[in-house]
Order: sequence, then structure tokens, then C-alpha cells
Amino acid sequence: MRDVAVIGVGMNKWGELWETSLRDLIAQSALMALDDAGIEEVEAMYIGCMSSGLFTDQEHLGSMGPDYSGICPVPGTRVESACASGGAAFRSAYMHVASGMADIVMAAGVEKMTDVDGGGATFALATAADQEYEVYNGVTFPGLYAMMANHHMKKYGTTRDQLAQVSVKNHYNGAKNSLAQFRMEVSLDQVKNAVMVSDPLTLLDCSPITDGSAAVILCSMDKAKSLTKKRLVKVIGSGHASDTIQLAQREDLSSLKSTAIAAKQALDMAGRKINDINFAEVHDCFSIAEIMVIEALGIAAQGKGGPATADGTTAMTGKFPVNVSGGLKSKGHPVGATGVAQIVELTKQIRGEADKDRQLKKADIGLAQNMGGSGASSVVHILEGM
Amino acid sequence: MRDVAVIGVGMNKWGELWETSLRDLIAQSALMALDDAGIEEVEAMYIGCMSSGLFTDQEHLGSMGPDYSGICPVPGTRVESACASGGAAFRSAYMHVASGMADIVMAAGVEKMTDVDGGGATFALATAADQEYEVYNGVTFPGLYAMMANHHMKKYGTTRDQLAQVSVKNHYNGAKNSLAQFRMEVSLDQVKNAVMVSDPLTLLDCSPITDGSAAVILCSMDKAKSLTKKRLVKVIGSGHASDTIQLAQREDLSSLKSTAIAAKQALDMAGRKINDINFAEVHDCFSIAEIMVIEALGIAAQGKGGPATADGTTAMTGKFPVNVSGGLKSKGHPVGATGVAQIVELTKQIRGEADKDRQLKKADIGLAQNMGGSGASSVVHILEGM
Amino acid sequence: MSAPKYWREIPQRYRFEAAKCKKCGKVSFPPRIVCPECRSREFENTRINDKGTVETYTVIRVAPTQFTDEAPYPVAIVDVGDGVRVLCQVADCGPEEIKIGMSVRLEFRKVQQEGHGGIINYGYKCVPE
Amino acid sequence: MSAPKYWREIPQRYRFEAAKCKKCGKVSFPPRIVCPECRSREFENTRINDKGTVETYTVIRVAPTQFTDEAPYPVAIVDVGDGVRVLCQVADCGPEEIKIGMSVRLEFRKVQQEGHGGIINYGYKCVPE
Ligand SMILES: [Zn+2]
Ligand SMILES: [Zn+2]
Repeated sequence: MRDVAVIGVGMNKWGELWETSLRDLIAQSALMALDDAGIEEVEAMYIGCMSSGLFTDQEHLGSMGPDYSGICPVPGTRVESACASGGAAFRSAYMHVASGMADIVMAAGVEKMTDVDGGGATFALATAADQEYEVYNGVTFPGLYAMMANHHMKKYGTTRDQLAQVSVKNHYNGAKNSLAQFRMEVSLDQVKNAVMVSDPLTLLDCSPITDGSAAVILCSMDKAKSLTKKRLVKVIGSGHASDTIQLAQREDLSSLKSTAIAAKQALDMAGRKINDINFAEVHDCFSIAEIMVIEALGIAAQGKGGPATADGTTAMTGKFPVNVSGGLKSKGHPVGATGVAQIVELTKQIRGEADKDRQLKKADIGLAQNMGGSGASSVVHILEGM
Repeated sequence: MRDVAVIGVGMNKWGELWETSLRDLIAQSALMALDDAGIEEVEAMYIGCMSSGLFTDQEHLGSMGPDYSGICPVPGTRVESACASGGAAFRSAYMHVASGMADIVMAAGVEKMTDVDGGGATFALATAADQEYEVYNGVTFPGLYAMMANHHMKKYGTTRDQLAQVSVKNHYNGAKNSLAQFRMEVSLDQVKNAVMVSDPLTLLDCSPITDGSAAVILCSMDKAKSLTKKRLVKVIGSGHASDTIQLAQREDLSSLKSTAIAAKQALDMAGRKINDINFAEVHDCFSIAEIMVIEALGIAAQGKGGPATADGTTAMTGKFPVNVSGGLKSKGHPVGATGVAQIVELTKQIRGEADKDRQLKKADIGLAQNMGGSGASSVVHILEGM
Repeated sequence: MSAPKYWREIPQRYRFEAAKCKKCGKVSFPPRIVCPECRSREFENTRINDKGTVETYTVIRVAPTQFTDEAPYPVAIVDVGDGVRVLCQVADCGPEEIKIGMSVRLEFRKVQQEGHGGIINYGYKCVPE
Repeated sequence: MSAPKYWREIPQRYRFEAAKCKKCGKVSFPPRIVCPECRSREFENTRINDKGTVETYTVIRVAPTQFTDEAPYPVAIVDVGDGVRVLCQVADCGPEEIKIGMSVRLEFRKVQQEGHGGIINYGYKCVPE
């Protein structure tokens, strides 16, 4: 496989963007990524999107994306893997370039979630779970993660405060992110006393409904060297694995096997251990998710994700900073865009271009982990500055 | 790029399969493809599907597909490009193997369309067009192709009989296809006198609503030689292009630019001319589509697709057989599965394994063309027997 | 159609607002944020012409659910000049009257209604000149 | 829920039908066409046990539209033995009563109703033993 670098990144300000249509959301980040790379065109475009069909009655973003980004007739392909759609789109774009089929390919991600009401959004998001044996029985997405939380708390003694600490940390980081949807800090008490969504998870344990997009440009390493003067960010590891779509059928309700497998693939490919990585962006769709993910990645031992969060290991100033961007929790979670936005954050940190107050001192190798459903798919990438 | 071969194919009998669920549809063809290849496992799975969200309230087939095919935790990725989803999934799987990331990858395609009623299916299919500027104004999918037909008839003198001849030919072929949904011949008069759907297209100019799936196994050429004793079928060309999502914004309403570009890419990559190809499976979602596609591919000159159909050029016994499988028209059109089923047909013809009455004598190089929306994306592949 | 979507598109649907590229003059309808012709991102507001010619058409006889009561109805792609074509329904025109090349005028009309007594959505239709 | 889908799933929802792998004995609920354990495709019909233990649970307080009237309601993952777990609502049990490790019994109940006076869909729920 050829070496591949990220040479351009773009992301609009996320939020409830009532005035921006799905097509303009895609185009905004696509143009920013092209500008950042200093190019006008790509050879192909991938678009991670979970459910433009249910959110906006519009499929076929593989045509709409290039069309409204001004790069028609470039081929477009929409990639879906629920909330891991962005990560999967990035991986497809990576392989497109690695194969030699093209030199420059864009991976974009988008979700336009506020054209439907809360009930419509809940319905659309639930299609990531098993419609016939989970959703049919009245469970919601927060409900599935809440069941993991209760199991984890019982098995490992994880506490309510440790869960809340994930949200406190990520909002602290996100308050410094100029593109985040919720730029505010929250306290432990605020998280615990917020409206209960699904026991033990409150509203502030849950990522929000968000409109947003992100895009990155991948380029063969040889060509990248001649195209850009910015620090080259090389894709050194890629992993992807699935698990049963039903939570109930997993071997263990307290661990994320797909993430562990995907991480091992990516680390093996990169020839690194987890402790060689400087920082990570992970899929904190719910507070419990980040705790289980850092365990699956090996940042904390199995069952020790709660204490590792509480003792500051994963804080911006900790040994292994996690979600310096604010994560899905504070930055927002336009599902199809999330995985691509993680690559944007990794690239900016590695280049030293993150918002001043949250730029890490040591950010040469970063890991991104993007997850679909209740952990039924997981995509992991490792990027290194050259 | 590494050489890649198709080493296994599977396709269930298509139709209104009320007793078969979406998950079992995928698994049926996946298992048939594994059996045909004589293997038990793959390293990744791609699933072409246009709108499982709107048809069955289920996204995240990237998890459900491997899970119910018995190959979890293999990574699954759903690929969508409207009715070209299957072709796009095949292309993604091809690049996955060509890149060296994996040796054996499955490309499946599926659509479960009869869990909703006719209105629901019309709605879901229309999401391939521009929801806000086409569908909003009351146009349907047959309507968009009907407008192309009227334009083509006016500009080139294409006749009603020539359109009907596409359906007559494809039903003649499909009647001999043991897996086709509608195994019956139709006459010119039957096509012309059927219920008018959207002038000038009648019900028998239109492909049907179908439940179905298909799957193929791709393998690096080196490994393929040691795995199978069947004739190796090599992927020698791949092309993909987009056009404006709105029909009204195209340069010319009577030609399919995305198909012409994708075909040129695939032919250039293969180092062949269209006349080096022995036969083709093309996207006859409507009778006019086949006429415009054979023009875009260069099988007929621009404007001469009608006469080329009427004079038997594209018949099973003609100079350039097109849709010997019966095409979408007779075989059925479970949208996400169609592009993969074209690869199944090419492989079977090249191996000499097609149904007896429709096996071509000369079938060493075949071309598959799969189209999304009103021609807003098009995927072309060329396969050659070794 | 959802409320945010509907209100967002009012400028186009009610006022025929389009975007004219400041660099190459290409008119985009609906407006775009990048010119598909020259990739410039500077536009000025303009309106599309309300008179044009039918470039092609069809008559919808099997209609989507919310249009069932109106079928059969003609739909056309209308060339309004300046390189702009729009797809719309043809009002005040029988299915047998519509022809390629016919002169039409865009008018502001009710386009669809969500269910019986539901929300009425407006937009443009063309009528014979 | 569409009619074909509903009728297709009656064996599982009403009769707890599962598929037992003839080769390795693994019980799949819902039934599968290939065994996730050993990849055999030969199964015999079986039924899952109607008694089990709550392995984990939650209380849904913000519910999907068709369940809004019932919220808050508990949902659990129940281990019914033979390596089978099912996710279902917990009936006849207050939000404060449910605990991990609790013994429950699966029963056939009304699960949801589509709108007011709409179609009633049945299935299984568990109740405290
Ligand atoms: Zn311009
Ligand atoms: Zn078994």
C-alpha cells in the first residue's frame, strides 16, 4: 500500500443550523478543506452520513455532494455505518488513495438533524440498533448505553460521579473549541441533577442533536510533499470491526469488543503500542461510552475507565488526553460528520493549529475512534506528523 | 494496484419475498457466494443498499450484514449511491483488495422493498432525486425518465416501438433466467397498451418493485489461483462519475454524461475499446434508460440507441448482447442489489455457468453499468475471464 | 415537509431568487455557495425570468401519495433563459395540450397539501402563455 | 410496523421460537440461517425458556413517540439460559423495584400501539417472578 497523508481539513461551526440546508452543509466543509489544502479539485469524494433519508428525505448524497461542492462530475460515494459513518468514509477514502486508483480524494461527513423534531430524531437514530428486537420493545439509544452503564457499575464499581466526570472534562475542553455547539463548562452537580433520560444517564451524560459537517483531503505521500508546505500528517494505522447489532447478544455487556479489535488492527499496522500515542479523540456519545472506549483502547485497564477519568489521566493536562476537542458531548454529534471531525481535530493538533487554549504541547501521534450503534461497529485510525 | 479476481458469486431468487426478512436476504446471498468460492470467511464486507432506512426503518447494515451472515466481527460497510449502490459497493470492495489492505472481501447488495406499500416505495425511491426541487414539485422517478424519453424522441426520432422493444427483448431473455422475478415474455403490443405510468412510459417500460440480494467475493489474483479451480474472472476496468442531481441542470437532457465518463475510465484502465467487449449488463430501470446507456457506452451512436435495439444489435443473438439476464426489467430491481447482481451475471457468463438457454457462446469480456437517480451517478466495471 | 426546511427555501420558491456568479455570470437556481462553472464563491442576488419554453415534459398518471387527487397532471422542464432550467408542474393545461416548445409563464401557486386539511405548501408552477 | 414484517415475526414474538444448531447446540434467538458459533446451517426448532434473570436494565424516561404515554417504564436484558439473552420491557414492576439479578418470567403482552386507536402490536415482556 502507498503512504497516504491528510493535506487539508475543514469543519463548519456546529449547532442548530436552521438556515443551512443539507447540501450547503456539505459544501461548506468541502470548500474549507480544499482551501486548507490549497487545491481546487479532487478525484473522488466520500460522504459519511447516517440517515439523510430519515432526517431529510434525501438519499444519493454521492451525487448531491460533488454537485453542490462545485466538483461535479467527480464520483461521490456515500458511506454509512450509523454513528461510525464518518470514520468509515475516511477509511474508504484512505484505501482509494492507498490502492493507487487516485492521488487525491476527499472524505466528508454530514448530518442535518434539526429538520425533524425530537421524536423524528429519536426514531432516525434508533435505526442504528436492531429495529425488530430492540427498538420494537421500546428501548432508545440512551437506553442501550444506560444498560451498559448499569452493568459496568455493578461489575466494576464504576460510580455516578465517574460517569459525570466524563461530561465535566469534555465540556471543559469544548468550552475552548471555537467550533463547538455547546461552549460552556458544566459541574459535576449539574450533570448529576440534569433531567434523567434513561437511568442512570441524564441529559448531560448524552451528546446533543446537531447539524454539522466536516471534510478532509487525503493525498498520496509523494504528491503531498509537492502540494503543501504544512506539516504532513500521515495515516499510519487503520482498523475496523463489527459486533452483533443487538446489545443483548454480545459476549460481555461491559466491554466493547469491536473497538478492541479495531484498535489492535490499527496499532499493529502502525507498529505502535497504545502508550506510543500522545492523545485520542474517542466516541463519547454517552459518558459511559468514553469510559468503556478508553478501556477497549487500553488507555485504562478493563474496569478502570471510571477511576482513570476521575484521576485526570484523560484530562487535557493528563498523561493521555482524550477528547481535547470537547468530544461529541460538547462539540456536538452530527452523526455522519463526527468521525471525519475527529480526523480534523487530530490533524490540527498535530500541525499545532488547534485553538490556543487547548493546543497540546506533545501532539505528534493521535488516535481517532468512531463507533456505530451500541458498539456494533468501530473504526480506529492513527495519524502521525512527519 | 494489485490484480483482483471475482472468485465467488451468489444470488437468491428475486421477487416479492414476504417471508424473508432484510437480514436473511443478505445472509442468503452471502452464504451462496462463500459456498461458490469454497471459503468460510472474508476479511471485510461491503453492502450496497439504497434505503433500508426508509424501506425497513433499519440503518447500520454494516453491523447487521456480517452478524447475520455468520462472519462477525468482520468489518461491514454499507455503501449508498441510490440505484447504483451495488456497483459502488463492488468498487469499494475492489479497491479494498487492490490496495493490499485485505486479500478476500465480499461485496453484497440488498433491498427489501415490499415491507412498505406502493406509496411508501415511490417515496423512498424518489429520495434518489432532488427532494426539494424535483420531488417537491410532484415528479416521480418514472416521470424523470419519461421526460428524457420525450426529449430523446423529439431530438432523434426515437419511436414508441423502439422503447417497447427494450422491454420485449429483456423479458425474452429474463424468461430464461431461473432467478428472475418476472419469467414471462411480453409482446410489443402488451408493452404499448399497458397502463400508462408517465407518458410515454407504461408499466411495462418500468422495472418492478423487488426484494432481493446478491453477493460476490473478490480476491487478490495471487491468492485466487490457489483458492479456486473455477475460471478466474479478473476485474480489468473500473469507472465512476457523477452528474448534477437535478435532471433540469444537465447539459443535455438526451444523453447520460456520467455513464460516458465512467465507461471511458473503465475502458482506458482496461486498455480496451467498447468493441473489444463481448456483452454488457446495463441499467434498464426504464426502457429509455437502456437506449441512452448503450449510446453513452458507444454500443450505438448518439441518437441511434432506438434503431440499434429494434434491429437486434443488442439481442441475445446480436452483435452486442445487452442484458442477457433479463435486465432490471424482467429480473427485478431490488435497487441496492442490482449492481452486484450484474457482476454475478458477468461472472456466470464468463465461466459458462449461465442458464443453458441464455449462455452466450462468446463471453470472455463483459461490462456492467449501474446507474443512480436520473443518471446522476454511474458505475462501470469490466471483467475478463483468464 | 418540515417547517425549517420550508422556511429556508422561501426565497427561491416564492421570489425566484437565484445567485449570479460575479466572475463568469453563470446563474444558479437554486442558489449555490460555489459556482459549478468557474468555482468562484462570489455571487450577486438575481431573479430568474418568469417566462420560458417547455424543453420536455411528461404527464404523471401514477402520482406520489400527496398528489394522488390531482393526477393526471403534466410536469415540465422549462428553459427560462440565462442557462437556467426549472422543473415544475404545468397548471391550467390539460394533459393533451402540453407540447415541447410551448411558451409558458411561471406563477406562484399552491403546490402540495400534507393530508386532508393539512399544511399547504406553495411554490411555482408554469401556465401556458 | 408494516403488516408483512409483523406477520413474519409472529413465530418469535408470540411463540418464542428459536433455532438450535444441530452441530454445536448454540441457540439463536431470533432464528438465524447460519450459526454464529460454528457456521453450520442445520438447525432444529426450539423455544427459549420463559424464566430468567435480569442481567442489566434501565428506566426509559424520554420515550419514542409510540411509547410516550407509558414512560417512565423499565427495560431489561434478561438471561434466559442456554446462552440466550433477550431485551424486553418489564411489566408489573415500578421503576424503583427493578434490580440486576432479579428473577423474571416472560409473558405475552401488548407491546405497542400505532397512534390512538391504531393497530396493536404484541410481543413478550417480562414480569417479576
Ligand atoms: Zn462562475
Ligand atoms: Zn453451531
